[in-house]
Amino acid sequence: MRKEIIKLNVGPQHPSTHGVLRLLVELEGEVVVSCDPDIGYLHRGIEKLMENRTYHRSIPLTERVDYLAGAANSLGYILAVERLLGIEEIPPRARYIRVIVAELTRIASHLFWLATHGHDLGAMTPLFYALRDREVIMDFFEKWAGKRLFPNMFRVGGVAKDFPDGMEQEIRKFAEELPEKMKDYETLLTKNPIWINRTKGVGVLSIDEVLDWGLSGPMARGSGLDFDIRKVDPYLGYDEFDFVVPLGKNGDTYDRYLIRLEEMRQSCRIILQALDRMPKGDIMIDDYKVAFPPKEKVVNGEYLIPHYLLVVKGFKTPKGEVFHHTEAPKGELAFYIVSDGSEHPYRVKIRTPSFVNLQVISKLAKGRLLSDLIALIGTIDIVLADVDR
Amino acid sequence: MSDTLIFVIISLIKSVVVVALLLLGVAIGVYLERRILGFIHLRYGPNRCGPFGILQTIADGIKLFFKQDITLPVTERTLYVVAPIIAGVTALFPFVAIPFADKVLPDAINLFGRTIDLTQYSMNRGVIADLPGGILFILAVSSLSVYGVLLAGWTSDNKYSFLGGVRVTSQMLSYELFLGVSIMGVLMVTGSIRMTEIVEAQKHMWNIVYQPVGFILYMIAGFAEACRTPFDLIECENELGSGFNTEYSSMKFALFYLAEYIHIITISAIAVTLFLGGWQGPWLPSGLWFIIKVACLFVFFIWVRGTYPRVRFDQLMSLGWKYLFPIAMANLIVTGVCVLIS
Amino acid sequence: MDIKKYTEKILSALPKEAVKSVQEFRGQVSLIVESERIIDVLKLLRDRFGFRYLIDLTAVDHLPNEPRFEVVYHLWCHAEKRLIRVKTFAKGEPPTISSVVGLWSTANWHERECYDMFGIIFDGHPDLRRILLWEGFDGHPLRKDYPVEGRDEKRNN
Amino acid sequence: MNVYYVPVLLYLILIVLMMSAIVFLSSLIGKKPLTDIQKIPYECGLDPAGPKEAYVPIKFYVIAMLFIVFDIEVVFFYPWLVVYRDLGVVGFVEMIIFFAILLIGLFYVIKKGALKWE
Amino acid sequence: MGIEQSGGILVTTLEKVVNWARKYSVWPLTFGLACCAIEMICTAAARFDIARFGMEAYRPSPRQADMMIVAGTVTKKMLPAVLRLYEQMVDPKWVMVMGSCATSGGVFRSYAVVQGIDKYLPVDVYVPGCPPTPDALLYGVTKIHEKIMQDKWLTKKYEHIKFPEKVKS
Repeated sequence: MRKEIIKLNVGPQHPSTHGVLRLLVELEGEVVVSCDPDIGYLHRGIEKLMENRTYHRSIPLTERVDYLAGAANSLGYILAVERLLGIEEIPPRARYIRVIVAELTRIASHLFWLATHGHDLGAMTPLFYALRDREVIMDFFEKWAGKRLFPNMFRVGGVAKDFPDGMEQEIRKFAEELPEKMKDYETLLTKNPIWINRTKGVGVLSIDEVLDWGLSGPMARGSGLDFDIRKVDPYLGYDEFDFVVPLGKNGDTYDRYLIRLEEMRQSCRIILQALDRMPKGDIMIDDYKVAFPPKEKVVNGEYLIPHYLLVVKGFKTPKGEVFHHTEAPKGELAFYIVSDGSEHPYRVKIRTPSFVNLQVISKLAKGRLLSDLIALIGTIDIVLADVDR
Repeated sequence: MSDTLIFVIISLIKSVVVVALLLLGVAIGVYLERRILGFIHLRYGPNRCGPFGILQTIADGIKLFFKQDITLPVTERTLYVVAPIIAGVTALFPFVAIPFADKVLPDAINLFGRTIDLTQYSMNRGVIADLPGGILFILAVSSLSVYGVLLAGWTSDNKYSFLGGVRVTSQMLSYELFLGVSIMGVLMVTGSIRMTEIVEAQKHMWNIVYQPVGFILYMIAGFAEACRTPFDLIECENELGSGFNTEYSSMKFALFYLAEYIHIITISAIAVTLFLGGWQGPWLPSGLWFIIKVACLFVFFIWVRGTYPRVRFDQLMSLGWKYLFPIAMANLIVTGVCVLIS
Repeated sequence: MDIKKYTEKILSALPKEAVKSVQEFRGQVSLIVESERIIDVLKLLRDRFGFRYLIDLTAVDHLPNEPRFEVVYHLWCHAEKRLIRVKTFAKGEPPTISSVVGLWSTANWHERECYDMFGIIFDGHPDLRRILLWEGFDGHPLRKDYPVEGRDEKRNN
Repeated sequence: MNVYYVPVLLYLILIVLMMSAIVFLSSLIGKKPLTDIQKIPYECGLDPAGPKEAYVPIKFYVIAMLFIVFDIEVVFFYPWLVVYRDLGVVGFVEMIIFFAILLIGLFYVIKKGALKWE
Repeated sequence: MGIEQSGGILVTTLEKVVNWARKYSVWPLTFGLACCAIEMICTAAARFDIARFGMEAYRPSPRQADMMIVAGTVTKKMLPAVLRLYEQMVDPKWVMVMGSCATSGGVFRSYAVVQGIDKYLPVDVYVPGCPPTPDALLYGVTKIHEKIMQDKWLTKKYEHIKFPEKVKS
């Protein structure tokens, strides 16, 4: 018997594969019989490049891993390097700046996810509303670091630059207003019957499946697995903040949608708390073997020479290996650094959330319609650079 | 003999005017859509091309006209080339029977010393052909629009187009049924299937007052027929790339584009005629009223596009068969009872 | 329970000859396991100690040393909120180790990536082919003897 | 011959000529030889996967048949509608019976799962 | 020059009118590769609003697109697809390279990344930056406009790019 199967490439150039993902889909009519993701169209060899660079010079590379949440990635890397060096404590102001920026990145990433996910399902307007709010965050980064997507401001032992004057108030205003603005999205999507029909019951995952497939982030929390690294393995002093980890019940696309919205609100809360507690003071540790001296002091020899050495040669790390995971917007982002005691990492493995989360799509898509496949790509929230590195 | 000649000439003039107005309407409509969507999205929309960007559609048209035209070596080459023409023609065709104004000519004219009665065959009215079975004709012809899309999808030798073609068929199967039933209430109230008579019957009260459910059902079906959000399944970018018109470039693609917008205008026009009193209205000339009403519905189409996500294609099907068709039937029965009582 | 005690508890449950040594660095414990027993150890960790979440599976190339390829597993226990690292060496030419796809479905792509990047064969993997690079790519780029800028491979298909 | 349809014919000829002229002129102006790659169907920038032929599952035919059946039944309403006021109660009751049969058929179809997709 | 002289004012006017139309109706191909694609989307969004230039009609099909914005890193795996998409676009077509990765490989000098797409495609405008800001992209768009306005398409014939033998797809 001849089966009525259509083989179809979805991607690498396709409006809703969020980049250059290629899905080799077999369709029976509109029903997906099998779905085989083909990744690597954005494999840039970042891990290999990092092996040949000093620790500091790898920071820009890590920011480009998940380009929707650049700062969150370099944060994970910096924390791993600090752990490797044994730096336990950094100045509190630097710590709070890191928290604020990380949470801002989370909001930016989720807003972009909302924009594209909504657009994939045909809702145009959320795209523009979400990106409008995201622009504010981009403005903060531009003001602070001079760059919109990748601030590239985290350094081993602190941050490179303090917030400019008045930015704290602006961030506070933004964090206070965002939950209000998010009501627009709720009106457009949350109670929209078409949206509910398109997302409820699509891509259902149980907790066992989540564990089996190693999912993390909102993909895991959507099924009710209480796993947020900010809570279970706190870094940057996240345990002192008062925030809630939203959990889903049904583990479907709609739950994950609600969770990401709620996470944005919780991030706003964290930002406000961090702004309240942020003291004045240093933003860099004063161990000039690993940390850059303040820029304005780099005129006399005492600071100039360590600065020069840091830039040109980098710093040496103890021999050993560390694994550090952080809660990136898309899930668990982990850096596994093996050091042989030289200025370069011997091996860096970036465990990216999208790479792991994406592979479940072949399971979820089976037996669903082609339109659901698009919804699934959106709900997994992949970034192809994050998948391919 | 000369009567027939004048009949032909008048019909031709009316046809040319209608087609010209429709094309102009599409040009304005596309511009309006982009501006209104911009307004909804808190941005400007096209505003560089001419004052306020009103020449935007013209620029698009000229560009598409002078773009390279590809004719792929597909298996069914003739159908592949003819498909856009079919799409354009079938989109324009229903307008032949839609009355767009009351009286555009006097009852009789004096030509070469002879008085010619223009009331015969409704020559003086604002309709190209005042068909006795007008609404049936329109329904029949507008269903044909599927063929353009279907053939385009089928003959392109492209799997995305093919899926678009399959989808358009199944979409048609879902809405056509309750589309037919939804307007029956109007016909029952009016007691006629001639378009001009339907309009005239609404002299005192628009049909939407008697048939609110019918109007809503008709609009839902209209969205599906025009393939607009939330039922723009056949060419939804996010799933099928460009859908059925993937393999068309230049003017062939433009014809599909044109057909889509003419469709919206046609559906708005039918809705106006059946439910919103057609060209009837105080003070202003009848043709203007018609255009205003159609424009309002057109804007409504755009508004919905800016608001709703897209349904899944099996959801449209179950919506049509399981919910809207029985509702339309019930509406018809209720109307029947009401008409009996009155 | 502090990390030492917990490690001892785990070690006492694991078969003696399987674990070659234990390392600790910056509060993280690595178990170095005989490559033949890796499945047993991981299965035990998963079922007995609740390390149900395979965070990561990767490899490290210690070029001059022999055996050359170290395969590293990172496991997480949700109940105890603990991390453990299990390391083993892939021996032979080409380096081979048994696959853990049977234990965790998530290992599928991790192992494919290791195969792609290091050329380690995972025995029992259902679908071992290149994942990031294209079929026909010559070499395994994360090996230490592979140049960063590549050997000027071009994709022919 | 029904004179009412003369304008329809004229209109049809007009629009067919116009559309054909547009396509013809544009293809005349924009005529360029296609490259080999341009001749390949577009599929997201890659070679089309699998065989060229695509099949429609039998499911679609079932729905199409149902559609034809119901659509034809529905067409019977039109003459009834036009003369509805003259028929009075008798016409109404008769049509209700017809309705009932049609709806029973529809519910049977839904019950049988002919409209289910997954 | 011959046609220009003999056709005189008619030909030049036609050329100008069509160039004007092309300038205001550059439809980009929906085509994002990496980080730069995000900024490209931002350019299309409310703040910068590429729609002002009539460019919001992103076409997913290369048959209907006029401009390819190579937004992001082109890897060796992706290169054949990029080339094919370019080749499948119909004339007239323009290529805008966005970001340093596509221009020169940028920070990724590795085994997997193409060191500059201009080895393979005829590039019209380069927009530098990593990633370029939306303002920069808009500046690039105005440069494309200038280029279109100077395009003597009636007197010149387009030549198809030659594929290097090895990467021919």
